[in-house]
Amino acid sequence: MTIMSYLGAIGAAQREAMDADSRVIIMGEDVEANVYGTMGGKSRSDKGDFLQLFGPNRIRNTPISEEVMVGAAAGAAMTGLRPIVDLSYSTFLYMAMDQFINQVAKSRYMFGGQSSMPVVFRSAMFYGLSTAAHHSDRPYPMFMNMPGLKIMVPASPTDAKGLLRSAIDMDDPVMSFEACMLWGMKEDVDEGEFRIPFGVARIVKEGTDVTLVAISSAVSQAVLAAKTLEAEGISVEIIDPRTLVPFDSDAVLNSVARTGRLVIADPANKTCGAAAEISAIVAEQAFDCLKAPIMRVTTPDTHIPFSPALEKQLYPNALNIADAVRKVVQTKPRGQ
Amino acid sequence: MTIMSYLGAIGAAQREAMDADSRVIIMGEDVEANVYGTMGGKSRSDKGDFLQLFGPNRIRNTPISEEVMVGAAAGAAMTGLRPIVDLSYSTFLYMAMDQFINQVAKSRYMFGGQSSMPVVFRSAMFYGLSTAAHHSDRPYPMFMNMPGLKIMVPASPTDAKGLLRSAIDMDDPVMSFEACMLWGMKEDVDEGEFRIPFGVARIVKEGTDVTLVAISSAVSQAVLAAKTLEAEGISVEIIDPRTLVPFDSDAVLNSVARTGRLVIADPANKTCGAAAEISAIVAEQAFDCLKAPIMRVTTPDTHIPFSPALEKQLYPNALNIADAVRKVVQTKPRGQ
Amino acid sequence: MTIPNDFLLEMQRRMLRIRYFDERASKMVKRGEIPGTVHTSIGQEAQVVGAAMALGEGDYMTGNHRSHGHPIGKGAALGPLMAELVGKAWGVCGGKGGSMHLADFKVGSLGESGIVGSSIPIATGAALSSKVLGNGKVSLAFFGDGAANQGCLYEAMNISSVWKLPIIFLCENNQYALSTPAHTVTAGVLANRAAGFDMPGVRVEDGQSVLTVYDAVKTAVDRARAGQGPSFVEVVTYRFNEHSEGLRLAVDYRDAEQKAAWLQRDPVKLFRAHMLEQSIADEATLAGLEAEVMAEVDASVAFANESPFPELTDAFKDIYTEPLGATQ
Amino acid sequence: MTIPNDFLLEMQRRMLRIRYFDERASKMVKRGEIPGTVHTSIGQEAQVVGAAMALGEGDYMTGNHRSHGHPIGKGAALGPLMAELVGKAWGVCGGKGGSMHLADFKVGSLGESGIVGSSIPIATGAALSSKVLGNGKVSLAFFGDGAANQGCLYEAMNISSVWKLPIIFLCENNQYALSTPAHTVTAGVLANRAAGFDMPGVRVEDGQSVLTVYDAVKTAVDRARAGQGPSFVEVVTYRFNEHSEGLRLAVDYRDAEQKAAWLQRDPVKLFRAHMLEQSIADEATLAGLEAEVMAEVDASVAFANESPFPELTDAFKDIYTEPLGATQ
Ligand SMILES: Cc1ncc(C[n+]2csc(CCOP(=O)(O)OP(=O)(O)O)c2C)c(N)n1
Ligand SMILES: Cc1ncc(C[n+]2csc(CCOP(=O)(O)OP(=O)(O)O)c2C)c(N)n1
Ligand SMILES: [Mg+2]
Ligand SMILES: [Mg+2]
Repeated sequence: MTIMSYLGAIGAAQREAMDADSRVIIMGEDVEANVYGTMGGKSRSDKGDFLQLFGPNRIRNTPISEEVMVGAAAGAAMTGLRPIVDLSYSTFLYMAMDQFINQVAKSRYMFGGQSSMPVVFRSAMFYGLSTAAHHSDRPYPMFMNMPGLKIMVPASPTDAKGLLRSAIDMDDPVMSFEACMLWGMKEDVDEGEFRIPFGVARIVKEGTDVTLVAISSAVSQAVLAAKTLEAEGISVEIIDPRTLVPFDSDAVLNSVARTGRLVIADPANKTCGAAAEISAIVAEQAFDCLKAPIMRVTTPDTHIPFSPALEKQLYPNALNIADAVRKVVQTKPRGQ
Repeated sequence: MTIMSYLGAIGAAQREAMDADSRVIIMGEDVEANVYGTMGGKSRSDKGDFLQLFGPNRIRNTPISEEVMVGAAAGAAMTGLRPIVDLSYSTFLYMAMDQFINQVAKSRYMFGGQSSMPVVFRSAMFYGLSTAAHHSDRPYPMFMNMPGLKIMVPASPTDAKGLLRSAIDMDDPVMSFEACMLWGMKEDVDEGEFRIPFGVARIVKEGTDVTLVAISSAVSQAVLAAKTLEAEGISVEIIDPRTLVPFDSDAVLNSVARTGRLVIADPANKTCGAAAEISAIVAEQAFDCLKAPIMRVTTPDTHIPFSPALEKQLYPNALNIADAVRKVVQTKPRGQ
Repeated sequence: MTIPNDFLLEMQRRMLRIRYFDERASKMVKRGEIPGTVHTSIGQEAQVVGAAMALGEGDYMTGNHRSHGHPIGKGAALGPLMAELVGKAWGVCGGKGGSMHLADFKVGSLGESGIVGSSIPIATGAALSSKVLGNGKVSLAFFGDGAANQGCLYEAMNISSVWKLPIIFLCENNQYALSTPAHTVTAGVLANRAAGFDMPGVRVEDGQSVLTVYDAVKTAVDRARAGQGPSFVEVVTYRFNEHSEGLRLAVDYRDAEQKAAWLQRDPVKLFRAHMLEQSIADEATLAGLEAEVMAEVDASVAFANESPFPELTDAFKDIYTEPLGATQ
Repeated sequence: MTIPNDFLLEMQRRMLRIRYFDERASKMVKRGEIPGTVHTSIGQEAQVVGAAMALGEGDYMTGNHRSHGHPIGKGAALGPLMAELVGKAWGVCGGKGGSMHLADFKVGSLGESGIVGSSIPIATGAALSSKVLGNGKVSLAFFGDGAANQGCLYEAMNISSVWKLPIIFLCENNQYALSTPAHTVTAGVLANRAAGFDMPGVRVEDGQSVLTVYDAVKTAVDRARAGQGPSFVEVVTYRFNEHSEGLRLAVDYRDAEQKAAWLQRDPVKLFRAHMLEQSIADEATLAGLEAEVMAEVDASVAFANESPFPELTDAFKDIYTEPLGATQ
């Protein structure tokens, strides 16, 4: 065990995988200079510079050409490589949307299983940092709407390392949405090889009154909210799905079966977001257990404004999460 | 009043708007030859050829360059034109995703309201016609997840004409998703100018037992299902939202307040689809009225296969809609 | 370069396969035996085969909606292709792809694309893996004059040139994109765009001559295999049929005279005449070849008819390599 | 062409505005007075002003993340720009855009873009409306050497050439895209790519001379206004600061000697010397100009400080032109 930051854990998982399998390569803009610090910690020397460790054949600076970058990674994955593509900011993914949807997600299916697509697309969600509407999107719900992609949203250094390693070993395309807000988060992480399976949620905290599903940066906020609520005598069970595709619906359904109440904290936009899907699954499959409305705490349907005066109110935080939980606890179950 | 097809109504609305305002132009691939029949009926002569009526300055064949086509329409809309962009198939929209999201949807907001964006993006959803995964998507949920865009999904010739005319007159960007399956659908339509407001649902049929929200091609299927169900003594209220952004949640909430049951029929993919959002709205705001689980009838999370043997089972149809309604009616309300 | 006769005969065989296969497919569409539509390569056989046969067995290839010719040109078996067109389980993609999305990985066909331009980055990636793995394989992207205005082509040309990837950008300039004449939406000469991306750009004016096309593409393939990087080859040709079978447009967007002139230059007939002239093959051999291929096409239809339809549950397979777990 | 002295002085004024504004912004970022970061145009003032002033008042312009210089060069008032950088209500975008998304429609600035390459189609559309409406306005797209590898540029160049749109593609080649040297990711010479799209392509080697840039761009603007269509102008220049203020990279990706040489060629100093030499202005005039501009920048900061922050509810305004109705 060693103290690792979220960012360091991402670097460690990539280094581990590149050591283990020479077919793994990294491509992206400015990866040689490790501008975003995702390849061996913030400094080049720290834990070894990937360019020096693995050479220019496997660490490739690309032109600013997201569309061909994504498509080329897919074509390479279909022909023997296992690329990791660093797309830096999640808001840049749209530039390659056709390749993600029409090639990466669909090829294996359209070709009747002739191809597999072992490729990982990493990007960071830079919300909450005054970068405004062109750098702050949290677009994973759009990709959830398209089958063929697997989606991870790690909320801790341990999950970041374990999920990313699983992703790189996987034969299906994975999109990793990393929350920039969490880059500095530190915890004890196993330095050795370990993998966290996709589709298995993490019960962050057990509780009896309300099930609180929290995604990405909302997890730590949910934990803070739960502390406040405990003091008020409200026992919250916090579930971090860790991957959205596959999604561990059983974990949520089982929890709701016990608590009868559900709040979902999701940093994505509200309409057709991940929270909407989780709400719909429960309303469909666990209706009889529900004692209260299902509440969503999300980013409202707005773009991200530059001014910190405007931005900070927008995301799920300990306060608005706690308020939502109080609401569902106060509602009397029907028939009482 | 005159008999008009869905396709003819689309043509009529465009002709009407081009007659009314010289700033309205049409651009797209093969629009001069009216390949998709959306400009004056299936034949060039029928109701007048747009190229002959409006000339090459206003009817513009573009290269196959969706990204610049969409961005150029946005730039033109910001500087005095009111473009209609014909993108033919909805599955091609991804090619221009960056322009849709980062420019069309965000510009007005980022620039503090300095610009308005009077532009309409038309595309047809060709599902159910054996065109396979590269031509059959129903991607409106992805766009619902991004504020700044308005979204219309007409299910009848009358709505197609009235909504499209409103869209062209509107100062915000509108995406029109037209169901190819409905192109041939005919009904009496007012030949004169009329506009149908966005955000106002259509009560297709009143009923007392179940609220059935149906979208696009699912509307006519819902009507068929309702007939069968009436015979079984189940009274279904059918609501066609007509626009998804803005969405007439009041119409749905009021109906559910009376029926206590909700089924949503949506041709989009299931996960994070429009049905998920509608379910979440009701589970959040009308929970106390609900007597049964909220059921979604959608296209399952799969790509669209070519073989008719595989494809026909996938979409909401009279049978699977009726089954879902029966399920929610059979569920006993809690406490009985 | 001197090409052995059996190779020349194989060229004619593959052109005939495309011709007969597409003629049959066209009939079947009109009879409703093939769902949806098909885009034939009739008239473009020389351009397709000249390029495909300049590649080695193990080399990679991607294509577009005008899709049957590419895998056939690369040597794919006809039965599974025809079964795919009718949506049967024995189809090369199990009936899930259909006419626009054929792929036959056995012959290096990584997939046709219904999205114009979208398969160009895929071919680029295949070239990247050849480069990284050093396995000497070359990649070729077939696309049309219409696709040549998609931005991803230029991103692909730039990155291929910078990384010296073994790839050929093969532009099938049949002078129209659906109803749109290329010159009305295309600035300048496509082949001339290559220079700006620091790669050779060749324009083959006589795309109806399989040997001319072969020579131009072979030069590019040799260059790529030698590690000298990408090339752009534009081949001028003409499609004899409508954009897609069954499509009827109110306007005649193609000049009648020009059309008549091009129909005279039937690549299959031209090469047949050439082989007789050069006594590469005699009448009997060629007639025999034609009969053989016709029989092959008949057999492919029989194979397609024999095939069962896929199971309903097949619609939910091959989305991922493993069951999706928790979400299922 | 002979340019009147007051126009030359205005050029220097705008270069000074950019220089002083960006120097101040840099300080303010480091002091935490500006949230996030900024990308300065320090060292590129000649390239920005030479291009922007070749445009007329009513002409259109789009830009990128290196964003302050463009509207300043086009004549925007500094106060609302500075207020925007600090996220205040009096900001030119009401505090919603910030440094990377400045826009000042009053001077034809249709918006900078944080997405590299993404504003090029917007400028193309502005040129399209000029063409359709026949209002004689010209459009110019500023973008970097890095953006020049985005596919949408080539889609835009092609359609502009085919439609003869009045647009200038202005490539600010400062030789690096963040940490990436242009020559390592760019095939050939950017200006040479124009020929393939049937438009003039000019490479201005001395991007530090405001007059040289002005002449090249003016020629393109005149051509566009005369209805002869688009041009591509590549200007070679150098950014004096790091990619963005506060960014610290472990590697020094820029050659020290080359850097030292470029720092010698300060466009503001060069043009000052030129004006003295040519006795276009005397020392007093120039000193006075510098003092004036410095005062303007001070005033812009005062204006920004004075401005209130936006209301919380402003976050939900300007998404649409009207309340969203049913969904609200
Ligand atoms: C991205 C995209 N845009 C538009 C279409 C519709 N479409 C299909 S084929 C075609 C014409 C293609 O022309 P070209 O590339 O020259 O190929 P050809 O059909 O001439 O062989 C068009 C516009 C599409 N399939 N994909
Ligand atoms: C689509 C997209 N990809 C990547 C980035 C990240 N990024 C911001 S600026 C930049 C470098 C841009 O280089 P260039 O176009 O030469 O402009 P310069 O900064 O040199 O002025 C990059 C890669 C982005 N903002 N948008
Ligand atoms: Mg063509
Ligand atoms: Mg640069």
